[in-house]
Amino acid sequence: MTTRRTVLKGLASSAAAGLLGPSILAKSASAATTSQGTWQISGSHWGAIKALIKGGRVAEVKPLESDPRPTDMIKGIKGLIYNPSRIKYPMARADWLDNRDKADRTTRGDNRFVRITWDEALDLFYEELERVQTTHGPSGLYAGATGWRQTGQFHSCTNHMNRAVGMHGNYVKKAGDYSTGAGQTILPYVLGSTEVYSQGTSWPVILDNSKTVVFWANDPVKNLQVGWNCETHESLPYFDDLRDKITAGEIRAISVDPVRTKTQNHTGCEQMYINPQTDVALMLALTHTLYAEGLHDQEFLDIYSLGFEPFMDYVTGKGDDGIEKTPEWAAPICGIDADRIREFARLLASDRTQLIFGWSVQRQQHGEQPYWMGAVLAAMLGQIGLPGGGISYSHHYSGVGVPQSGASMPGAFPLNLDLGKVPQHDNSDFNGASTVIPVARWVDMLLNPGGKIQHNGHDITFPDVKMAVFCGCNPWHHHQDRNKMREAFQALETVVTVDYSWNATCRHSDLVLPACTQFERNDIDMYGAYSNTGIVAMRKLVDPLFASKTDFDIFTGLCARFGRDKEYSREMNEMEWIEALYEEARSANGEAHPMPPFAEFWELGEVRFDRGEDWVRHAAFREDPEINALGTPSGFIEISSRTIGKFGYDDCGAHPKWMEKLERSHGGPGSDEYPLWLQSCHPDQRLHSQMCESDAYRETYAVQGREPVYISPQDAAARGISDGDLVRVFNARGQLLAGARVSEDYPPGVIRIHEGAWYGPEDASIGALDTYGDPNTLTMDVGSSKLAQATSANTCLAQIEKFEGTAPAVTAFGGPVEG
Amino acid sequence: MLDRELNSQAALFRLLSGLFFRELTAQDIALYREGAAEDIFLAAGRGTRVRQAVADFRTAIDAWPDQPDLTRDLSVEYARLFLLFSHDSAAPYASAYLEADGHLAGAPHARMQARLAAAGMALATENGEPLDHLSIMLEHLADLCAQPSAHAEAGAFVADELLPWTGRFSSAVAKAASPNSIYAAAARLCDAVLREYL
Amino acid sequence: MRMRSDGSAPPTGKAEWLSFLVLTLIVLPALAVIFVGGYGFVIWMSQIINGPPVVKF
Amino acid sequence: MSAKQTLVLFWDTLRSPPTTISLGVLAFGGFVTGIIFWGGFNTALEVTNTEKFCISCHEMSDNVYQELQETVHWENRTGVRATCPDCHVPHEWTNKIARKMQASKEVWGKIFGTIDTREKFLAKREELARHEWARLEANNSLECRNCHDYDSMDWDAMSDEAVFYMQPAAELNTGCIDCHKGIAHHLPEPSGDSPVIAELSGKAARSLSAGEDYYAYQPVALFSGEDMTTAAGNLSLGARVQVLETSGDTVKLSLEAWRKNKGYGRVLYDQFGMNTRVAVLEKDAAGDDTLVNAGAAQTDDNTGLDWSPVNVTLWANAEGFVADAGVLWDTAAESYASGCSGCHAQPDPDHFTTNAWPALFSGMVGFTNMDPSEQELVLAYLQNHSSDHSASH
Repeated sequence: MTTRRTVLKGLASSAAAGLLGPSILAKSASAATTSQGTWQISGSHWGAIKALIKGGRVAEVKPLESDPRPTDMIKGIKGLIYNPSRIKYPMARADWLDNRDKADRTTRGDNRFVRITWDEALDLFYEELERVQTTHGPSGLYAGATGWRQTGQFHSCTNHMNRAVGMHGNYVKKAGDYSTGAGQTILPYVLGSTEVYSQGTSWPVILDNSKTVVFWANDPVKNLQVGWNCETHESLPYFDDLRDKITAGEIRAISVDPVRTKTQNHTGCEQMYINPQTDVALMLALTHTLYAEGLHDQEFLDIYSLGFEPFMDYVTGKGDDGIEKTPEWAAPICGIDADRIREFARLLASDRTQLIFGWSVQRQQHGEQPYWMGAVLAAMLGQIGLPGGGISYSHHYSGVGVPQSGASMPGAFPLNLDLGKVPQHDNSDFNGASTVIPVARWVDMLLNPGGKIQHNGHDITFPDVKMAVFCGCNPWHHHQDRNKMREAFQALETVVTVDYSWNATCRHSDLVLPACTQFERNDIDMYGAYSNTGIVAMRKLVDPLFASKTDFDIFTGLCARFGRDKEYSREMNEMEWIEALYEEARSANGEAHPMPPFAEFWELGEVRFDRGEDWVRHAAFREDPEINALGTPSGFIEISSRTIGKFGYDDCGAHPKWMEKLERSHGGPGSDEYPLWLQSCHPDQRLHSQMCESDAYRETYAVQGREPVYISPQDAAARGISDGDLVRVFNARGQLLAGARVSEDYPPGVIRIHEGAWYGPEDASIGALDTYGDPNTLTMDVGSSKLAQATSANTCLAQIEKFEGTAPAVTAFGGPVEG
Repeated sequence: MLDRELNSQAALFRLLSGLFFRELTAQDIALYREGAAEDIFLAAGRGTRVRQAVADFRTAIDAWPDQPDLTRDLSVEYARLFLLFSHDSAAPYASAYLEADGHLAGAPHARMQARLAAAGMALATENGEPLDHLSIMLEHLADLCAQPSAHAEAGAFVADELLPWTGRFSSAVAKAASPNSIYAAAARLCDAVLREYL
Repeated sequence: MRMRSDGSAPPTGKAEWLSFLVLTLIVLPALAVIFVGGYGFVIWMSQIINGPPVVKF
Repeated sequence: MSAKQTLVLFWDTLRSPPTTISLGVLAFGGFVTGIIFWGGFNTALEVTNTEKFCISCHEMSDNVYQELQETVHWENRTGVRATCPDCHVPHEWTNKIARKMQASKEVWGKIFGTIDTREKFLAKREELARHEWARLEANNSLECRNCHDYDSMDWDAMSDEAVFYMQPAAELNTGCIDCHKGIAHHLPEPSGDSPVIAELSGKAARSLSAGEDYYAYQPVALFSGEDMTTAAGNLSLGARVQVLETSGDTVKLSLEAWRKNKGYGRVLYDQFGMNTRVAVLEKDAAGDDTLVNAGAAQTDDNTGLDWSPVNVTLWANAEGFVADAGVLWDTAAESYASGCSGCHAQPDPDHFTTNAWPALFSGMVGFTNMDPSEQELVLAYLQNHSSDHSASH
């Protein structure tokens, strides 16, 4: 019999033998398996799942039986694991590999990568950290950006990156986030808490007590599909109850929104159309009516708030601008009839009213103002702290409104160094620059080293950053103004990215390290980010694909480069960590919330706790405002804030104000040239940019392979666009291709492209046409105000035209090219 | 078929397997320039397609510029074609062409897993490559070729698992590759040899 | 020979044996227990005031 | 016979030389009784130092003894076991005698049935446990170390996790009980106390001295008078007080603070314009000029609220205080770092102002497993180390 050995023997005399190299197959003892497959449990942002593992691969994914409203996105999970866009091996940008900090940076994004080994990759990572710390000090390194990492408390990649890089040296960090930057900055001054991430009044309380529910720029039915931890979807059935109560006439629900939302379509609530970005004007007119008609609750204001008078002076025209904010004043701005505004004000004051704000309204220029005005409006209605009354800024997020069980949840892998340990380069000299910068301003930082901006009462001095590390976060989706960003990225000598798929951040990096997906590792997660409904075992479904590794392994390897891997891992492996996190929670829960021993839990796959008690937000404050004071400077609701007033900012003053935007549709600035308001809200069929690459699932919503742009029939007709057409959307900042979806849900002057669409420019040049449809190709990168310096993504105008000619191929994703 | 020829055929599949699995080293480049592959090409067959592909292969080698960064450039092209996956790449996986949803590690991977397990073989390195990678399949084919008793099985394997997609793979490489690319020639040669194999 | 304080007659042998036995079997053991106990009590009290004994390793 | 006569007779008997008994008999008799006595004394000491004696009363045998049997100190693979006195009775003679005398308290307790039911025992368990913890903390876990010794530990035989925790403890020569509470008996049911507070109670000031400053590590109940009958409020965690007088278990405290002149003035803060809470008073106490002495109001420019300085004199039990605020802040800093880094890098305390912290903290603390006491302590830490907090303490 001829063996592979004789093959080589036959060629031994020939030079050809040298070409064959080592064989990639070898004898293996493992016997053939004839398994029917097993169902394994895991968790995800999209809910708990069960996966059928057959022949070493995930054959099928389905939601956990107990999930009351599984999201359709579960269908995209397989495509995420087995995606052709997966990063297979550690890769380095060729030019950078040869020339390092002297490499040509203008060619970032041109895809000239070569494969390197893990050892080479981690050596390079370490050498670059070392070079930057030695040459530039901690102000030369930006490693603070974070995002919606994959779920799992142990492998949470943000923690791994921060701990490992922090073990080597200090670095520039970020403050705040893109989702709620303006809201989380203004509300502590007004309501004494960030509010945006706070547990809200329980849904049963709202459904039983509210007579009017207002969804202000809010689409919970869309957004509650995903959660920060493993999502339970327990909040979604309440929208069926709401629909029934609306049908029965027991509750009036109103959606204040230019667009007919998914929530509106689901519950059948009413719509109060409003011109984009004019919410503050409407709310000012509402407060004017309440005051003028004596519908406001003066007693509540006296006991629970401060600064009503200066604000009312502004509303009644006694302020600096001398303008009275009557409904007639607001009507042309908001596009709402003055009488309708009055009726709305009377409705709000007529009975128990729950205001529920979404987040997108604060992702605009002066995004602090609508949130502040919402609190003022709620204070004047006097129902804050009452069951089914007052205001919420979080009911669309991660199952807020489902009562909390009270059980302790497993902790996470430590983000910090262990107590008493210091970094390898224990250097805190940032050359006079700030150590923390507002996250949405980091591109300004790159463009303007040494520059100064104001932020929340401080001055920020931009550090001169030379190297950036990104891990499980995709700034090339979440930051605004892609072309400005492309230019800014040329300031960086080295960009290291750890991720599992070739998103645009990887494509614009110098060193790319493949992490495995959460489905290729063992982990543990809380079930319900706010409800603490239970704990879910995230069992490894398959081994890491290609040469990918867990974040834990990657960063342990990095720390080994400077001899601190044992300290990093505490000499515990994956399962030891998971067991330790579980047992810690188990011991904290004691007999109050019994949990089985770890081995039993791991077999069962989940543990559940008893449902928590119904709860009312701000009720304690209402009951005793002195002892349960708010966290505001005064402890009371601050309708006017002297603290903010003293900052002296021209774009965020001592009380909420109406301010014109740099760009505004419906007759506002810039609308003559670019008449359409581009809304880039949270997507319906992915989680930010996660799962956009899942090809088969993307095909279920893409139009001609491009991201859909939603447009009104009127605007479409005026431009000769039909549903399904390829269109070019553009403004002075950029241009993109998208597929038109003509929908009655959209009013004239409003278009929508969901954020998270992957950026795929035609080439590496600045201004290149984006071939898939990333809305941030068009958005504006300015701070919301000097207070929050948050993103202003929703202050954006564009024009749209039918695309003629040959469309360039989509460059955003991998995948087979049909010959 | 002569034993010697059989061995050369196995060697040819192993040569192609290596070409799609790892980058060319400076030593490989020197050997190709010396014509070290010619012995192996003898086993490639005599059909028009094969002869054309072999000629293209030689042209590609002759077209290599005499520059020190040739290895780097070839690695960049290898990575772009087979590792990066974008509009200008060609996935070397059967699933990418045969699975309706375009997911990797689909049914062809599962079938390969069963085949390899039955043959008592596994990937030699700690590597999570899906088993329907062209190189793994060619390596398996080389093993079958080296066993005269497995001739029929080898033929069925080529017909069932490789030919359904190697043509499309070859076109994808041709479309994405640079002019005179050794990878385009290799993909075409692979497809041609397999067609002739039957 | 010294006189007894009240000038009474010296004790008889029987009384002396009784005294001896009472002293050795009852009084002195009782005194011993009282002293040791008292010592312990003093330590206890001192511990209440100065805190429990501190041992350095 | 009068008492005086008896004493005189006794004295005479002692000082008169024997007349009928020989010196040899006396010496021999004394020697023999001495041996017998000492033997008896020692035996009694030994007998009362056995587990059998300890569990001869049902208080011990039904409660702690049963619990011991569930632990490794009762049954393990090496067959060595600890008995009650191994851990609870000092081995050194002087301290052992002191402990024996102390046991008179237990006899008292037995006679009057202090813990003669399970309920009474459970109610008292925490106090009893704290006595033992305090004793072991003071003697650096001497009784544990009679058997367990850092120097004799085989690090290689330990699990990695054990080494991770044990080695630093060995380096610092930490006492065993500091970490290993509740290893032989059940821990006291948490009386609303968090583990963090329990940890601090081990570091509490044992006695308070007049004229010194102390810091509350748990909510300390305040009373209007020495009779401790009228509740006046509670000190908040981290509050600094000066002890004016001590009287048995109670102390008279003075608190220098500020209050807002909106509402009833029940909440006291440590500095002007700073929302760092130090006490919450009952409505009556807050309005009582004899207890609360308010100075001239000043307007806080950041809010427009008027604040008055107040000097409050109240009574409290002499427990719940530490002498060094550093102890509080170290514990809190550790809680903060571990509790807040699950989702994000926790900002430095001085990244925000004193008045900004409550809002930020309350917005995020729901994601942690901190209990209310721990939350209060950590917030106090953050506020006391914020960007604008004066470094007075």
